[in-house]
Amino acid sequence: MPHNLHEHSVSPLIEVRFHGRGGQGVVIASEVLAKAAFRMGYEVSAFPFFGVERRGAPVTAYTRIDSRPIRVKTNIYWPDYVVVLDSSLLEGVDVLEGLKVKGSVLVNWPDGKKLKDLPSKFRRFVLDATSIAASHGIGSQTAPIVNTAILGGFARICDAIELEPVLETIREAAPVKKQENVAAAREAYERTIEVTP
Amino acid sequence: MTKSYEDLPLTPIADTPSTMNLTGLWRVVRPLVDKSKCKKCTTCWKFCPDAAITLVDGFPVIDLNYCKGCGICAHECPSKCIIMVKEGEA
Amino acid sequence: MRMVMTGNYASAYGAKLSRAEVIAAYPITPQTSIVEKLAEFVSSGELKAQYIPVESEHSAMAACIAAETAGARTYTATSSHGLTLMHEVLMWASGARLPIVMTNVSRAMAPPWSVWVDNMDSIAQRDTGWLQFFCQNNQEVLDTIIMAYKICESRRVMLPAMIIEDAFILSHTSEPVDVPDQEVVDRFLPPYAPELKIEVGKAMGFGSLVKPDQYMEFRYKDMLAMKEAAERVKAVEKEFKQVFGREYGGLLEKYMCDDAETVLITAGSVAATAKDVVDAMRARGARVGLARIRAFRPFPHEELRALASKVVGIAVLDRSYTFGAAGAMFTEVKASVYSCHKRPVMKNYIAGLGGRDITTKIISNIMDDMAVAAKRGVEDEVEWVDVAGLPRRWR
Amino acid sequence: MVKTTIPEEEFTYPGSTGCPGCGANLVMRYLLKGLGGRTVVSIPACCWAVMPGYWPSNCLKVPLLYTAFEATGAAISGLRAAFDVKGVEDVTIVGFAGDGGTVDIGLQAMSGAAERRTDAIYVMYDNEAYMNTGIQRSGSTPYGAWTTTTPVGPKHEFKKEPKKDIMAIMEAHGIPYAATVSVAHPEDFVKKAAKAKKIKGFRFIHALSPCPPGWRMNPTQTIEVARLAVETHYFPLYEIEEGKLRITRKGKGTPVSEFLKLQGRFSHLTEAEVDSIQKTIDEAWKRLLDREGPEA
Repeated sequence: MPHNLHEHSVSPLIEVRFHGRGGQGVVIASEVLAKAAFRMGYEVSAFPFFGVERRGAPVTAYTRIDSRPIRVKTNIYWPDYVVVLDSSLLEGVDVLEGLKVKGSVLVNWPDGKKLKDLPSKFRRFVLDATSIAASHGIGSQTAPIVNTAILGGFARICDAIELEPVLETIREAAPVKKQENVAAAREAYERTIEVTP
Repeated sequence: MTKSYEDLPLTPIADTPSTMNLTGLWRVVRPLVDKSKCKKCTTCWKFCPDAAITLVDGFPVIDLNYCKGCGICAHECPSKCIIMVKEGEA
Repeated sequence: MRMVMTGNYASAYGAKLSRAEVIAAYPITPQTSIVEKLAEFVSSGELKAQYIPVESEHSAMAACIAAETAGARTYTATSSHGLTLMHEVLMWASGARLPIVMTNVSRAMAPPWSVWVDNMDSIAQRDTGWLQFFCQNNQEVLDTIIMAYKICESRRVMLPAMIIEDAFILSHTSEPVDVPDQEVVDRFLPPYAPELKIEVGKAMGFGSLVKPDQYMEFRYKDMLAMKEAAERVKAVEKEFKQVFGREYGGLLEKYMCDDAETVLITAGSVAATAKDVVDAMRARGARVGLARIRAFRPFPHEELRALASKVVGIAVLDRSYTFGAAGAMFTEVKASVYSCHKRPVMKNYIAGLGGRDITTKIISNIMDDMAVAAKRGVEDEVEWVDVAGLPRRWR
Repeated sequence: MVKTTIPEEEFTYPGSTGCPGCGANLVMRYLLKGLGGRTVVSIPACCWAVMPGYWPSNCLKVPLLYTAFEATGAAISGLRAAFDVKGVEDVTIVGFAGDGGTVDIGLQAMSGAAERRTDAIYVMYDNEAYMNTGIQRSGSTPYGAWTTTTPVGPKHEFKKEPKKDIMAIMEAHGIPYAATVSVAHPEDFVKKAAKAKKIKGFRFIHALSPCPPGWRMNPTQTIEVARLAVETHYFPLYEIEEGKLRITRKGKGTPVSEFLKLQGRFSHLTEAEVDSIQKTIDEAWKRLLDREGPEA
C-alpha cells in the first residue's frame, strides 16, 4: 500500500510546488497560477512555505487547484507538479520529494545543456526561462526575474491550465513591464520541451 | 446608596460636579477674613487649590463646604487679612 | 466580486468595507500586510480614515480606546506578542464598553521564537471580556469583521471583538473571497452612533473611580452584555445570510453531527481541513462529525450541551495548552457538558503548536483513537499529538 | 471693579479630593484658565485619576478620558484622530500626567506621540515621586530626596541619582514648544498655556507641583516653596519655541538651602551635600543663561 494512500482520498485535483530563491518571486508565481486557474473557473489556494527566509535562501510555495471549494489547509506533501525556478537548487534541495509517480517536474534550465540525474519515472520538462526573461528585459541582465516565464511553461505542461488566462493574470498582476512579461510567458510556452529518456 | 445594576449607565461616566463632595469636612483649621484689612488684591483667590474662594465685589468669600483649610490664602495674603483658626474656636 | 486574496487582505477589506474611521496599529509578523494594505487604502483616499502609526501595540489599543470613546469606529490588528502586550488595555476596552474590532493573526508565543500558528496568544486573552471569533477561511475573516461591528455596536452589547485568523495558514494563504459591494455593506452596517461619547464642551469623565459598593453592579452588566452578545451573534448572522447568502453556524458550527457517534471539537483553520477528513471517513462508513467552536467568547454552552447528549465520544483538539491544566477548549467543553444527564466520553488532543502541521492523517487518527477510547475507556485524558520521542505515531 | 491677573472663569469645581494645599490642583486650574472650555483632557493613573472623586463626581468642566498609566501619549493621539475624522475643529487635546506617568512608564507612548507630531499639549505635573501610591522614587525625584523607596537609614541613604531632564528629552524630539511653569507664577503659567494652545503640533509643559505630604512640608507653604524653587534656580521658568530658549523669570539666585529647608524630604542632608546641590544648580543655571544668549 503506498504510503500516501490516505492523502489521496482528500487531496484536490492538482497540487503544485514551486522551488526558488528568496527574491525570485516564487510566492508570486504560486499566487499568479492560482489566480489564472481561478479565472478559468477553478477553486484555488496558494501559500508560501511559511518561513522567515531572506533574499537568496531557498523558498518554496504551493498552489492547489480543484473544481470544488478547497477546505484543506495542510501543507502539500504529494505534489502533482514541481516547478523549479532556479536550477542551482537541484543540488542540495530534494525538489522531487513526494512528487507523485507520473508527476511532472519543470526546470528552468539553459538551452542545449543536458539535464541529468532526474529519474525518468517522472515527466521532465525544461525551459530556459532565464534567457527568455533576460531577452525581454525583465529584472536585470545578471538577475532576470523568471517567475512569469516559468508560468508560461507551466501552462504548456499542465493540461488543466490554458495559456490565455495565465497571460491575462500576468498582465493584471505585473506591476511594471506588463507587455514584456506577457511576451516572455508566451515565448516560454512555445519553448518548453519534454526531456525524453 | 447602592444603585441597582438596572439603574446604572453602561459604564461609569462621571457627570456630576464634584461639589457633591463636601471636602470642607476635612478641615481642622478655618480661614477668617478681616474685610476691613482686605485690599482686594485677589491673591487668595488666585492661589486657592480648591477654587473654594469666589470674589464678591472684590472681597474673597470662602466656601466652607469645600475649603480644606490648607492655609495658603492666609500665608500668601500680602495684607495679612486672613487668619487660620481651629475649627470650633472663634 | 470574488477575488483571490490572503486572509490578511480579507481582514483589510473587512475593515475598509466596515468603514473603520480610526486605525491605530503596530507591525508584527505575520500581521503586517493587514496594516500595510489599510495604510494604502487610507493614503489613496479609498478609505476615509485616520491611520495612527503608533509605537507599540499597547499604544495601538490605547489609541483605539480613546478614538472609540470619542465616537469613531476603530480597527486594529496584531499577533502573539503584540496581543499579549495589549492585555491590560484589552480589559480597558471591554470595561469601557467600546465595540472595537481587531484581527489577531494567531501565532505562537516565545520562547522559543516561532512566527507560526498556534492559538496560545488568543486563548490567553479569554478572560478580557472580548468576543472571540475563530475563523476557518478567508471569507469568514472578512464576513466576521463586518458582522462583529454590527453585533458589538448594538446597544445591549457594546463590547469589543477579536477576529482570530491563523498565522500563515490563513494570513498568507490566497483563496477566493467574495468582496461585497460597499453599498450593500452600508445598508447592513449603519454608521457607529454610540449613545454616549466624548463631546467638546460636555463635562463627562470616562472611566471613573468606582467604590466597592457599585463596582460589582458594573461587572454584572458586562456579564449580561456578553450573554446578549450570544443572541446577537445568531441574529446578526441570520440577517447577514439574507443579505450576503453566507452563514457560519453561529457560536458553534456543526458538520455531519446529526447521526455522529464520535465528534471532533476544534476551532480555527484546522476545522476546515477536518471537514474533508470527516467526508473521507464517512465514505468509509465511520459515523463521525465535527463541531467547530466559532465563538470561544461568548462560549457556546447550550449548543455543546445539546450536542453532547447525542454522541458517544468527543475529541477536543486544542491548538494551545494551559500549563498545569489541559487545553482551554477541552476544560471549557467538559465544564459545559458536566451537568448533562448523559455524558459522552471525552479526550483532549494537544496538536499543531508553533506551526506544526495538523495533517489529514493526524485528524483521522485522532478520531479513530477517540472512537476506541469511547468504547474501551480513556487512559490518558490529555494527549500530546505528534511529539517526537513519545511512543505513539500519529502521522 | 477689581481686575484679576489671571482669567476669572473657572473650569474646575470645588470638591476635588486632592490633599489640602495640593499643587497639582492648581496646575489643572491654571492650565484650563489658559486653554478655555474647548479642551479635552486625558489622564492616566496618577493623583489626578483620583482627585475628580468617586463616580459620578467630576471636578472638571471639560470632558475627561481616563487612560492606563503608560498610555497618555497614545490616548491623545487617538482623541485627535477621532476629532479629525469627525471634522471637529477648534478643540485642544491635553494629556495630563504625573512625573512617573511621564518620565518613567509613560515615556514611550509620549515619545511616540511627539514623534508622530500629534496635535496636542502634554502637561506633566511634577511632584517628583510616585505620590498617588505613597511617595516612592520616580525618575523625576531629585538627588538628595528621601522617599519610601529611597529611605534614609543608618547608612545615610537617599536618592543618589539626579532627576531625569525631561525638558531636554522633549526638546530633542524637535517639538515646536516646550515650557516650564510653576504654581507660584500663575500669570506666567496661564500665558504659556494660552501660547501653547495657539501652536500646532506636539507641545510640552513641565509644571513643578509641590506635594505637601510627599515633600514633608506644611500645606500653607505650597506657593512659597514653589516660588523658592524659581528664585533659587532649582526650577527655572523658561520656554523653548522653535528651538529658541527664553528665560521668563530670572529669579534672585537665592541659596538653594532656603528651598530645601522647608521640606522634610531633604532634612537629612549634610552641609556638604547641600553645597553640592548648590553647585549643580549654579552650573545648570549658567548653561541656561548661555543657551539663552545675550539678545534676550
